Amino acid sequence: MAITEKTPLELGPGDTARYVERPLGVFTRPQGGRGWRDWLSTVDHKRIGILYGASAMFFFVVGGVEALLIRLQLAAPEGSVLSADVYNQVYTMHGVTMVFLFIMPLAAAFANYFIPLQIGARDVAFPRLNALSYWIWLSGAIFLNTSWIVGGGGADCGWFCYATNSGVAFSPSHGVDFYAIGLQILGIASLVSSINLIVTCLNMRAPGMTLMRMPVLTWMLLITQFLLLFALPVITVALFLLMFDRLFDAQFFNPDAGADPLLWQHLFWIFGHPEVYIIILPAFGVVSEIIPTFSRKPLFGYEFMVFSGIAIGFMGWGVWAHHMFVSGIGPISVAAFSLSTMFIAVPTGVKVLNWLATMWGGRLRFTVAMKFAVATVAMFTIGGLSGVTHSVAPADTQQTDTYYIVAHFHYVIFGGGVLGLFAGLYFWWPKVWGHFLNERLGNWNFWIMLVGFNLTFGPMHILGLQGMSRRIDTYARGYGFEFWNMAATVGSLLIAVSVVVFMWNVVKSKRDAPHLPPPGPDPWDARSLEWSIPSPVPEHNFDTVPQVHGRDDWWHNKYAENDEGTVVRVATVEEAAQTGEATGVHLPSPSFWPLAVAVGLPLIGYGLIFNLWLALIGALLTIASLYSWAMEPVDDPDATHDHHDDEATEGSSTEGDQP
Amino acid sequence: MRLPARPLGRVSGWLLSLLGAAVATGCASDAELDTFAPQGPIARELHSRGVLPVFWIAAVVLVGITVAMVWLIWRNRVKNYEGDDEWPAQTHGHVPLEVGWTVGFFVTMAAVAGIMLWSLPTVDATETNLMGVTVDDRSVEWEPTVVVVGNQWWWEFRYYFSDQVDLADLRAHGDAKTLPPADIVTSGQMVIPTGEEVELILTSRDVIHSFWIPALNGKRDAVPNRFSPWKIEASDPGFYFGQCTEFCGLSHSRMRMQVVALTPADFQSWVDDTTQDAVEPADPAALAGLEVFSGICTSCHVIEGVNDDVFESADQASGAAPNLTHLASRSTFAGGIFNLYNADGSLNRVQLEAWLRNPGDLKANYTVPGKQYRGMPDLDLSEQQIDDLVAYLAGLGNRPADWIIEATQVE
Amino acid sequence: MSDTATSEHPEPATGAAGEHSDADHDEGHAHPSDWAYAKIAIVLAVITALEVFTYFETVLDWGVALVPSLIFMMVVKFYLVATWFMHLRFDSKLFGRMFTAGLTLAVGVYLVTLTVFEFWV
Amino acid sequence: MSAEPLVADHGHAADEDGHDEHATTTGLSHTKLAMWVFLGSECLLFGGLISTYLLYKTRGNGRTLPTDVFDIPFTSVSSFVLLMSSLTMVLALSAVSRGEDEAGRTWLLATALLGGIFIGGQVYEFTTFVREGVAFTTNPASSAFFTLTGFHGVHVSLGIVMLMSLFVASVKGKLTQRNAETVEIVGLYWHFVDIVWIFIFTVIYLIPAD
Ligand code: HEA
Ligand code: HEA
Ligand code: HEC
Ligand code: CUA
Ligand SMILES: [Cu+2]
Repeated sequence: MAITEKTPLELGPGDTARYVERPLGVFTRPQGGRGWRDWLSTVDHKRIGILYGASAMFFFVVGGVEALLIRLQLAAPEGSVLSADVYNQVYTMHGVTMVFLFIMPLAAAFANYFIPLQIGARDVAFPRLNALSYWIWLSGAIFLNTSWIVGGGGADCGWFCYATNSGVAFSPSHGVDFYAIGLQILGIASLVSSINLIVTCLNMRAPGMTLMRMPVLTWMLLITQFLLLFALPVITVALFLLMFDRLFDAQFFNPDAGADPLLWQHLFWIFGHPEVYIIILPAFGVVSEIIPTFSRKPLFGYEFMVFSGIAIGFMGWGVWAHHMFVSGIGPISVAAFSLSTMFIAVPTGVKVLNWLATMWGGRLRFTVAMKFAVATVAMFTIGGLSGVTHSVAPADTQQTDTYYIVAHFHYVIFGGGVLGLFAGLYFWWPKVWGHFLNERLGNWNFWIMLVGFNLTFGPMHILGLQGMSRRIDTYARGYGFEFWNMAATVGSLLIAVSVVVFMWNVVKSKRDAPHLPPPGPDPWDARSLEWSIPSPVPEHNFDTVPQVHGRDDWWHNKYAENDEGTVVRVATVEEAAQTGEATGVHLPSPSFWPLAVAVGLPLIGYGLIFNLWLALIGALLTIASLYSWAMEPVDDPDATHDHHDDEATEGSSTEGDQP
Repeated sequence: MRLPARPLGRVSGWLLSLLGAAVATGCASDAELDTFAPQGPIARELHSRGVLPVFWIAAVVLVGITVAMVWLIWRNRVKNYEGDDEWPAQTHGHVPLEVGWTVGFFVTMAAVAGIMLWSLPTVDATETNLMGVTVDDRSVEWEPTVVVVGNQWWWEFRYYFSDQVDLADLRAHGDAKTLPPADIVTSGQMVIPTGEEVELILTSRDVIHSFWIPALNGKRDAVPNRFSPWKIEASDPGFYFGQCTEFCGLSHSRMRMQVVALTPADFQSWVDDTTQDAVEPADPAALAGLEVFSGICTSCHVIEGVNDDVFESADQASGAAPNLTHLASRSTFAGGIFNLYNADGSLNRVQLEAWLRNPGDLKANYTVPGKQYRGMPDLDLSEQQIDDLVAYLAGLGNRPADWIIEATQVE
Repeated sequence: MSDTATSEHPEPATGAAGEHSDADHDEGHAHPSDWAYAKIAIVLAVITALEVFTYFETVLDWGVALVPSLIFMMVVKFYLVATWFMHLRFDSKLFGRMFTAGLTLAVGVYLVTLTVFEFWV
Repeated sequence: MSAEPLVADHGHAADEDGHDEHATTTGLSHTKLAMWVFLGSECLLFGGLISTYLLYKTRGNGRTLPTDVFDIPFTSVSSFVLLMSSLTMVLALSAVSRGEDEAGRTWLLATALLGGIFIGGQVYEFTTFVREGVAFTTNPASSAFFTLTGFHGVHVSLGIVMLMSLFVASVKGKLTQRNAETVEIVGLYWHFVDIVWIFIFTVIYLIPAD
């Protein structure tokens, strides 16, 4: 327990000698190195970001294959690719996988990697907790997917898993147990990381980096963390109630005992609506970095961008029952939630117009990243506007639970979230890996994805308005659904092709990299601090912690405006950028304990489902690891390699705040 | 008489072009669930007041944004930016502009809000429209009301003429599993009089379902332990398709229902027929069928006149199975997914027999012995028993009118 | 919120002690004496006694005032513990903001939920 | 679960500007800020549980309700005990930060003890309830009641574990004036759990069921 840990409070120069005790347990303390083991014990926010990103892309393929199965089943009427039972599992796991195992961790990858860089910090506030978040997330993700093998099938209740269908009587396989416990584990991971990143943003900004100078990506990610912070406990409650009902015969959702199934819906959507903004705000942030860079103009209306982000985050708390317009909550509630929902279009519209205004009068360079970013704005607008048509509650009674809704949310999630994050991948790839993604393949990737996406989800508007319900494993001939379903299936295959092109691009651009000129610190002539340091980013991020003088500080290190308002270069990138050659920078030491703690949690999960003894073992493992963690000094006294302690005290004296 | 469903109208047209999809050639002619083809006053008002105006606003905004964007791209694009080192004027923002568009959006959304408030009563407000109905030679003033009960995976419709119920009664009563006895209990197909607003009271006996007849109104969930109001109205006699739209487990996709709207006179004769008990069959096969029914099927199904006074409860999670008293007077069975009659008007023996042979083959269900069933189990009937049962079931009630049978044939 | 990162603590991490001399952030005014804490505790005890007192209706019939006065007493207790024992009075406003953000959100969201369930009628 | 940031990890990486380990942007400690942020989040957790109970408190399914078996005098005593543990907690902090280790230990122990009495009372309450026919699975009201108070009980128990760890650390001489902040952070958690109970005591126990 950390409370016995005095290191953070006492460790100062020369103090290390007092820490002679070794950590408990069988491990010797990892020392940091180059091998794969180093990835297991890393506490470096950049590596953790990469881990998040790679795992997220893996689950994108998993969720994508599930999506393809859905589309194959629905390509023609009376499809027989999947049985009804398997279909229900597949679409549920598709939703859960895409939301919790793909897009959230991909956003977390950006948050981990770039928040510290954009605010000029060496790492996050709690590096080991950061590792813990990742490992817990991964253990939850694996746990959730093992239900296919050991649970008698995936959850089959839909991603919002309404009571009473989620009860044991109606969902007898263990799928829903895995859902309840798996999401709980994922929730712990996100909660811990949200606290960590909030403290990082508030407390670790470089000198001069006031809140209103933070890049908009960091801002949007910060808002996202607040949404997570407050939304996760709500679904935690809901999941506990569900778990207690299923495993311990509690009566929370048993209508025969007088319970009200709508309780689940409220708790789920109180979480669920902020969740959709958790999905979109990081992409908004990404777009807000890319459009100015490639328009060669500062972001138009920075303050309005920030405040509309805050407004969206805030208003997102008052609209949840728009998912329950037809559930029978009464006309007054319906009207109130309908009204509150509509007005979210105002701050969102402000964002859209500010992006357009940024492009206005700019010199637009349509790199692949820019193409993705602009497409994000366009596609999101379509999805947002269909959202507005749902927000008119009476109209929604015709739309809800049809493919029109499926169209809406894929336009905002895929057209907004996924395209946006792909833009980010192309934009920051050189920063992370030290080489570009191939632009030519990138163009193929972009256009196939854009066409495929519209071909997949565009027809769903029509299908929905023609009356096709969602979550149906087949449809009969003769309702007029055939043509557009086939179109959607073809489209989804195109998306798959585009994803394969992306993967090929990853491989190929890495292979080609040695023969191409390196990107250098700032290949796009960009604006924020991460571009002032070498690519790939050195382990210690910044040689000297930058002193920030204004918004887009890095850009202003390169350029100035003369009296006529013309931009003149004042320094080349090479002159202005840091070299990354500092040595002896003090960095947090790696640790295995976060991983060990994370391993215990799924054991508790399996134990709750199958055998309580196993849960006990898991709990003991977790507790023992937590204690070992607490006993382990933050900084390893035995570490000898560079970048650590003793040298740090020397090295650091050469630093200081150089303005 | 199959009402010609209108193909999706103008709106899907613009959606299409905007989404860059091909011309709307694939649009169906048989769109029975089309939400853009309202067939009753409620749905029509909902459509014209609630749906279309907001679609138009959204369309205008979308066109505006898209045009602006395309123009910006076209105007400001730098085709060959290798080596280009020019910087445009560095504008940081413009407060009046920001305020301007914020207000603009606000005003637009206020208009949308107006649309919502204007159309909300079209789906929510109810009127009192008493209608004379004769039941057992007694005439009653009936406020057209149907109690709609969702079950996995079929709908039950209950009509109360003698002891009429309203929402408040049922809410006070509280339990969907022991509803007060009704004059008519039917399933799969709801029969309503034309020109009357019919109030629905929705509930469920197991999980949440959602009742939706797109041509007559939007949808409303049937939630266990809750009673929710809804209403529908059909202008013309006709056959209106619906689909359960809240995911309700394994056979959610196979949980459908239809509304049969009859003129008040036809409705009255339907009431006359349907309030009768089942008649004792004369034909020997049917009599043998009754025998089998009384031995096996009565543990779940009720046929009034056969086992309505001894029936206790079905082996079902919902505690109920469809009431079969007038099975033959419906044109579909098993959650509205199979035709009970072929296009030529003959009984659809093939599927009915297959149903009795093993329902799970036709419609996925969950009937593990020893657990509570969801759906009808395989009862291991012999072919002889099946033949007898079909003979018996076919005589339960009058065959529906030809136009109904015709309209039922979706494929 | 101060944005300078250069405050010089002679002795780091003296979170609770009264030795903060720098004035550029509002953490670390001298904390109250033990006696002050004890006084707060006495007030809390008295309020609790009053609260429990309401339970014995035979002594005094509170009528419609019962629920509001119970809520009021609860809020006072809540406030006293948060501001004194948890030092919100003395500490940086940022802490209080983080907490009240969660608190207000929780109260708001759940009150609305209960209202939708027609809890009050 | 173990979502509490039990681990006072510290961002050394950022503090590395050579002369001042604790130079954070706001001048506030990471750990303390993290604890407050976490407590903000906990409000929504307990809010959800409390609302669930309020919604269900009269739903007895024909069986005994928790409100039928409440023993207000008994609960008042244990609530009072918990309330007073906040006093001992703050006194412990005050002693540790003055460097009075001995007194600090006493107050820490007293706090843990009072917490223990509260938990003991809760265990007793639960067993009598079960005997009187209100068990976890009896009805929605009882499920909600046990879940809410059980969650609170688990929080108190975790707090006791932390207090005892502090106590042990202090005995070993590892808890000194310099890391009084650790005591303060545990204290914040402890007081929070106490104010949750202030809320529960009024809203669940004292306000009559209808
Ligand atoms: C990234 C995720 C995301 C985002 C950002 C949104 C954004 C919005 N959503 Fe969506 N939504 C989902 C994800 C998302 N949604 C999901 C996943 C579901 C289904 C869940 C399920 O059932 O499984 C859903 C379902 C859903 C419903 C319930 C439908 C139903 O089931 O019946 C509703 C109803 O109101 C709704 C509305 C909105 C609105 C009004 C917005 C607004 O925020 C949109 C605002 C944006 C714009 C309006 C466009 C840009 C603005 C302008 C160009 C300005 C000018 C515009 C005007 C003046 C009109 N959404
Ligand atoms: C982030 C969120 C997200 C994303 C990205 C997607 C992406 C996709 N979604 Fe999904 N979807 C949801 C979130 C998401 N979805 C949610 C929340 C639901 C609701 C679930 C519910 O109702 O409970 C849903 C439901 C849903 C349905 C409705 C199911 C139903 O109601 O019955 C459909 C139907 O077509 C669908 C399709 C697709 C398709 C075709 C994609 C495609 O874009 C997928 C593209 C990805 C790929 C195609 C992967 C390709 C990669 C490969 C194949 C590589 C091959 C491998 C190697 C070379 C190694 N989704
Ligand atoms: C254990 C319960 C059970 C038994 C026994 C049972 N059924 Fe069923 N039956 C059901 C259920 C449940 C349904 C509705 C299934 C559905 O639509 O998914 C049903 C549906 C039907 C239907 C279609 C009814 C309609 O209105 O659409 C017919 C016909 C039918 N059963 C006939 C029989 C006959 C004949 C027997 C006896 C040989 C029998 N059932 C025995 C439970 C049962
Ligand atoms: Cu019933 Cu879906
Ligand atoms: Cu929403």
